[in-house]
Amino acid sequence: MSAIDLALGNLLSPVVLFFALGLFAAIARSDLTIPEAVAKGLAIYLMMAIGLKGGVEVAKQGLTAKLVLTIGAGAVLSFALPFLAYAILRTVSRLSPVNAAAVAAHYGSISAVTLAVGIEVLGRANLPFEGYLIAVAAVMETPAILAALLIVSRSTPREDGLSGKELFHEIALNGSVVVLVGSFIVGWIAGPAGMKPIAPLFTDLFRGILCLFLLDMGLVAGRGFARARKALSPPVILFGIAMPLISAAIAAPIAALLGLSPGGAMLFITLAASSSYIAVPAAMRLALPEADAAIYLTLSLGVTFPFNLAIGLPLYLTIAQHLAG
Amino acid sequence: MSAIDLALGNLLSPVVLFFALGLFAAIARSDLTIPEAVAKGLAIYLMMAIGLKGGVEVAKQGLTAKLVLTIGAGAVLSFALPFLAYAILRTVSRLSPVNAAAVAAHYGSISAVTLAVGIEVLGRANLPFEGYLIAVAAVMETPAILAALLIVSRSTPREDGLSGKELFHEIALNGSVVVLVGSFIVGWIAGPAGMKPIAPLFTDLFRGILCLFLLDMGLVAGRGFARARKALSPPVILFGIAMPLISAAIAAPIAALLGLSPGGAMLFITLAASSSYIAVPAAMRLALPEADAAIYLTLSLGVTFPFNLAIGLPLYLTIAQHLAG
Amino acid sequence: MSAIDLALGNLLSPVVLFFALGLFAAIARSDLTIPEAVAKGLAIYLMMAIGLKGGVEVAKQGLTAKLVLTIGAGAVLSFALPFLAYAILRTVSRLSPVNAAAVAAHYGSISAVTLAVGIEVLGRANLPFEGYLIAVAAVMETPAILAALLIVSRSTPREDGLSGKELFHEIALNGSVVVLVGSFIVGWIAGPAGMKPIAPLFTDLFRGILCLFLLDMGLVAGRGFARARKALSPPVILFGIAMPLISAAIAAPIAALLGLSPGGAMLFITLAASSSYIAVPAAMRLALPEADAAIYLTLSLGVTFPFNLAIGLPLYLTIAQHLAG
Amino acid sequence: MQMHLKKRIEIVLEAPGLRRLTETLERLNVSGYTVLPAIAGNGRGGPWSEAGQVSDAERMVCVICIVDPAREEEIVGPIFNLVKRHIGLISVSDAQVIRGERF
Amino acid sequence: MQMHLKKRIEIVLEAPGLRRLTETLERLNVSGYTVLPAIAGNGRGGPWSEAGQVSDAERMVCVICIVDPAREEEIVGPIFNLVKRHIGLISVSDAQVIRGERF
Amino acid sequence: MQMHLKKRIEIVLEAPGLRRLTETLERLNVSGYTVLPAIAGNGRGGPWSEAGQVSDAERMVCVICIVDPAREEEIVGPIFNLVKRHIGLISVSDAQVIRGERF
Ligand SMILES: Nc1ncnc2c1ncn2[C@@H]1O[C@H](COP(=O)(O)O)[C@@H](O)[C@H]1O
Ligand SMILES: Nc1ncnc2c1ncn2[C@@H]1O[C@H](COP(=O)(O)O)[C@@H](O)[C@H]1O
Ligand SMILES: Nc1ncnc2c1ncn2[C@@H]1O[C@H](COP(=O)(O)O)[C@@H](O)[C@H]1O
Ligand code: NA
Ligand code: NA
Ligand code: NA
Repeated sequence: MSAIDLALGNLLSPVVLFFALGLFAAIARSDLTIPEAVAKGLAIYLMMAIGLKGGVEVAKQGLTAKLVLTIGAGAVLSFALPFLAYAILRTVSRLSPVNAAAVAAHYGSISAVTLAVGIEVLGRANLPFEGYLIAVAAVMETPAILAALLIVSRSTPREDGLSGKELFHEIALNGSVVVLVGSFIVGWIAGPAGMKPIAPLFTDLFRGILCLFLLDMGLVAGRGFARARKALSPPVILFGIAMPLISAAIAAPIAALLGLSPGGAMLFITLAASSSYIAVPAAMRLALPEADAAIYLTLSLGVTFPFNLAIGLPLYLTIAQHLAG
Repeated sequence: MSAIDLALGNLLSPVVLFFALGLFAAIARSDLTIPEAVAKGLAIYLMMAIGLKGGVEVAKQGLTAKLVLTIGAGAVLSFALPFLAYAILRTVSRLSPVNAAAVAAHYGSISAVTLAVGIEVLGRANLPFEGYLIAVAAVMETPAILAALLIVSRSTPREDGLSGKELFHEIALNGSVVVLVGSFIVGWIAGPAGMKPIAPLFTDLFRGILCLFLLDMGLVAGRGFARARKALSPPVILFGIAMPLISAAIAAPIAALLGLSPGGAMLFITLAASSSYIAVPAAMRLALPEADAAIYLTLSLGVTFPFNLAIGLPLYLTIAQHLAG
Repeated sequence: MSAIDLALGNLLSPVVLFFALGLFAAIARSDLTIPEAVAKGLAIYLMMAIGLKGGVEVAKQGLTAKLVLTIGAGAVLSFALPFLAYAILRTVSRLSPVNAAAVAAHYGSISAVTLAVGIEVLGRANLPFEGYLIAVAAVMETPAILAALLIVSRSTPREDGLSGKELFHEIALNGSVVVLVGSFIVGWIAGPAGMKPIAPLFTDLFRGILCLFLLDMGLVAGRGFARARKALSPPVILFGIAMPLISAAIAAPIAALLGLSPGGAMLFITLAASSSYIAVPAAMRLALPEADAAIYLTLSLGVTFPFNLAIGLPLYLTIAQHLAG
Repeated sequence: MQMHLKKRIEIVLEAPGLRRLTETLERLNVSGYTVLPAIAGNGRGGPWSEAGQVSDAERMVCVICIVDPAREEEIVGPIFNLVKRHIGLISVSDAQVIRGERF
Repeated sequence: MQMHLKKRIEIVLEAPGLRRLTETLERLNVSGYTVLPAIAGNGRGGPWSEAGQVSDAERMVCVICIVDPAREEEIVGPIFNLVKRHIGLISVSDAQVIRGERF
Repeated sequence: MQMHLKKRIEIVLEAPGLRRLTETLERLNVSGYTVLPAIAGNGRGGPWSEAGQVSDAERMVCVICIVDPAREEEIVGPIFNLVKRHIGLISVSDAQVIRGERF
């Protein structure tokens, strides 16, 4: 497949089209909504399905040094990227230190949904990947949050009575991290044989449910956008498009160094380039409540996510194929 | 299959039996309930599945003059039937003009769930149908609402400050219309190849989820019935059974003229004979808030829907087979 | 399979592992939650799937004397076990009469989820079972509640104005009983042919959805445990482990007398040994509101359910295989 | 705009008892009520949360009921009798409404 | 702690009318509001319950809105005009808040 | 029926801060509270709605807490300190309860 075929096939896949439908409905102010309980249920399903898939792959392939190295590389990236993102934001935009740090945390962390669509893209292209990249994803969720706290603590002294330990507990045991890591372990223990009877739910339905979920994300992104337009200045919006490209440019050579397969390299780049939308926003409300949620949520879900969906993913796949080719 | 076999097979299908179970549970005042969020999620799933199915069929068959004509015929029917329904109601019942107009709107519009069960009946009888009937369904949702407004505006002057444009926006972008039309377009663009990976969710599970949904509809219909008995006089109840038959009698020759296949003709008649239960009630709360919701909801969901389910659908299929035979 | 292989295979099955994950998340105070609406939707799905399965089996095998005898035996057991449980509790623990009676009702009744996992265990072991055991399960739900009321009425006079008839109505038409019995009848009428088109939802997804549901049960059990530790004295906790074994010891010879197959005997023992967690708690809030919900819920869901899951089920299967072997 | 003084009764009650409460209200000819869901709480019975619950046994609802001050006593009494066996809480406050004749 | 007397407006309204209500509130420059879901109720129109409903036609919401007493009249009037065509109920009570300048 | 005057504290707070609030209430030995979900709202931070949200970051809850008037000051102070960093709102009103000794 050429890069353009790939991009077009991606844009015309039901998953992306349903996101567009949601976006349209929200911007046209339709009263279409997906109930919160259903959206949360779908998100838990997606985390379980991704986690299981990764765990089963690791059960097949076994523990290797490459696995440990890749996880380590992911953790370092997640911790380092927010410093870069913060520096860029403070240079090009007028965001306050706290707002800039909160945004930066989202870009160091990862988006499980972008990962899910990435897996779907690989499925369509018939490319396998190293299962432990799911573990890498789980590990990359939180270091970015710590980095943001570190950044802020250097500029603003903390005043509330909350101990760092308590905060760390709230962040590390965030529900989405627990489900992802937990399902990964379940998949690892159960292995391919244990996975078989539950595959009709967690494998066969995966892409269909992704459509439903992306319809919802389109709705939420569209609504957020309508509302936060004022909060987002052009430099900030530009950042939401440039930052994933910068992260991808940093992650690509690392993926090559690690010797990942094309599929694995594509997911590694995708993780670096994606920005959180479930775990980090909730953590920021606790850790940096002064930061403006409208800014980071809209930027992450309304700018970077659609960019990755439409342009990023096929691009990262093309890069990964060149790296490994 | 003889007509009686057909009717019996229909009555004993799990879909109808689960509706009966819900009806029984509600009338017996069981505390069984399906959470609102789940019911709404199931409804969105059904709209997506129907829309995708129709779009994929059109992708297979291409745009034809018959398609355009059938859509046009559907729109005209949806706009004309409320005038007839209104005249009948005002003659035989004591409903006020506003209540009669609100009821009439429901009978010009369509029921996506009746359509879904109709598709299921065709599936059981192994009959194909023209995919664009889904588009016809989408187009038939709203003209009936405009007809009802026209009817009322002739008798009662509007007094609130709402512009017609604002109202039209609220009605045309009703969530169920957006999902149905949107999924139709997604199915059309994605085509059979794009549909394949999401078929396990949207095709294979369709009938099972219909069972769950009809259990819920039985519960809601039964509860409404217990409560609105007083509101429904015998002539009104009779109208709820006669009107679908009248609409079917009008739609059948049109279907023959259009040259639809037996399956397509059956769905066209079903659309005419079905009455709305999701889109129109919500629109009536906005457009004619003075009308009594207990009357139109119970009539549509508690009288006409079960009638169509048990007797109407096999009848319409028999008619359609004779028309085309 | 040896008994130990069986136990290990059970412990490492995804169903049990997800329960453990939920338990861990709750005890570690993660904010992971499954929305109430989703949990209730999953529970209704499970009841429908179990009921349909049972009904279809009976449709295949027809009505037999053994069926009637087994249902009768189940009803008697459900009514008798609470008296035994009450006597034990009053002897070994310091629970008040009302609390002891409320707990006792749970142990006479059955747990549909334990039954579902039991069916899953049989599926993994490729063992068939008599479909009417689902009907036995439905019949065993309520006699235990009546027994508890009888026990209490002997010690405490009722003072509220509620008629026994009203109470009986609320209990007998409990939603979970209605769905289970209703789906059983639907399955029976529809038969294997009617089941086929809905099997992708109700058969293929069964085990996967059980995983989701058990994740939720682990969360709820873990939270209850954290909270009700104080309410549960060591003798009460011990009762939660001993009582299922006692019930199993009573049920096993009855299963042998009835001439049930190994699979059927295993489920019969499981029903006796399981304790209610959906129907009876709600009934107790109505019938014995003075009883402390924290005690009976935590004991049933936090002690007996995990015990049955991890140790009970493989044990009951081993017993059943020896009985029939 | 002419406002009328009424009493706003707020009842927090465990969900399984709701039907009995609403039947009591109807028997008392109370003109209307509204039920709000509660998602978590704490009391002498310890904390609870609806999250993931399948049974309604531990869930609470919050019933709001606006009544005429003249009828307060006659309504609160029977409600209290019903609620006292269940887990629950009744509070009463003042509220002004517009269409006073309705209550 | 210095508290300021405000008015707490509570509106029970059928869900399809919510958007019109919030647009009215925004037009009136009301500083904020909170919407709570209602799950069941009863009134002259008979009992209703959200259970299993797919359409919002019969659902209610409860909107809470804390406003300055000086603005009560000017806000309650337009809300009443809107609500009176819909199914709904408005009640007003006193409440104390801390950051009084916000309302 | 003997009624006792209490204070009804109503706190609208963003959902991620709920655990901290309830821990504060428990530390203050508040006898009980009830949490209601909010589904939409508007404030200085702009409008929000729970519809379709996966993250709790923008959701609100409404906590109701009935306390003895004597303890009002001592309870509202710490709550305010906690809420002021978060998005939130505290209001206090009078309410009568029956079993007064419980609060
Ligand atoms: N002081 C209070 N303020 C608000 N809600 C309360 C209060 N006390 C109890 N509740 C609610 O009533 C329920 C039952 O209380 P209790 O009977 O004390 O366990 C609690 O779980 C809370 O939801
Ligand atoms: N007295 C009342 N107290 C509380 N809520 C009420 C009252 N009257 C009506 N409602 C609510 O307002 C809705 C519409 O009332 P109505 O217009 O009288 O049918 C009802 O379904 C209730 O949810
Ligand atoms: N005046 C008000 N009345 C009722 N609720 C309010 C009011 N102001 C704010 N809120 C609620 O508190 C949330 C946060 O307010 P704010 O901090 O002003 O953005 C809003 O989204 C509303 O849900
Ligand atoms: Na990233
Ligand atoms: Na029609
Ligand atoms: Na039992």
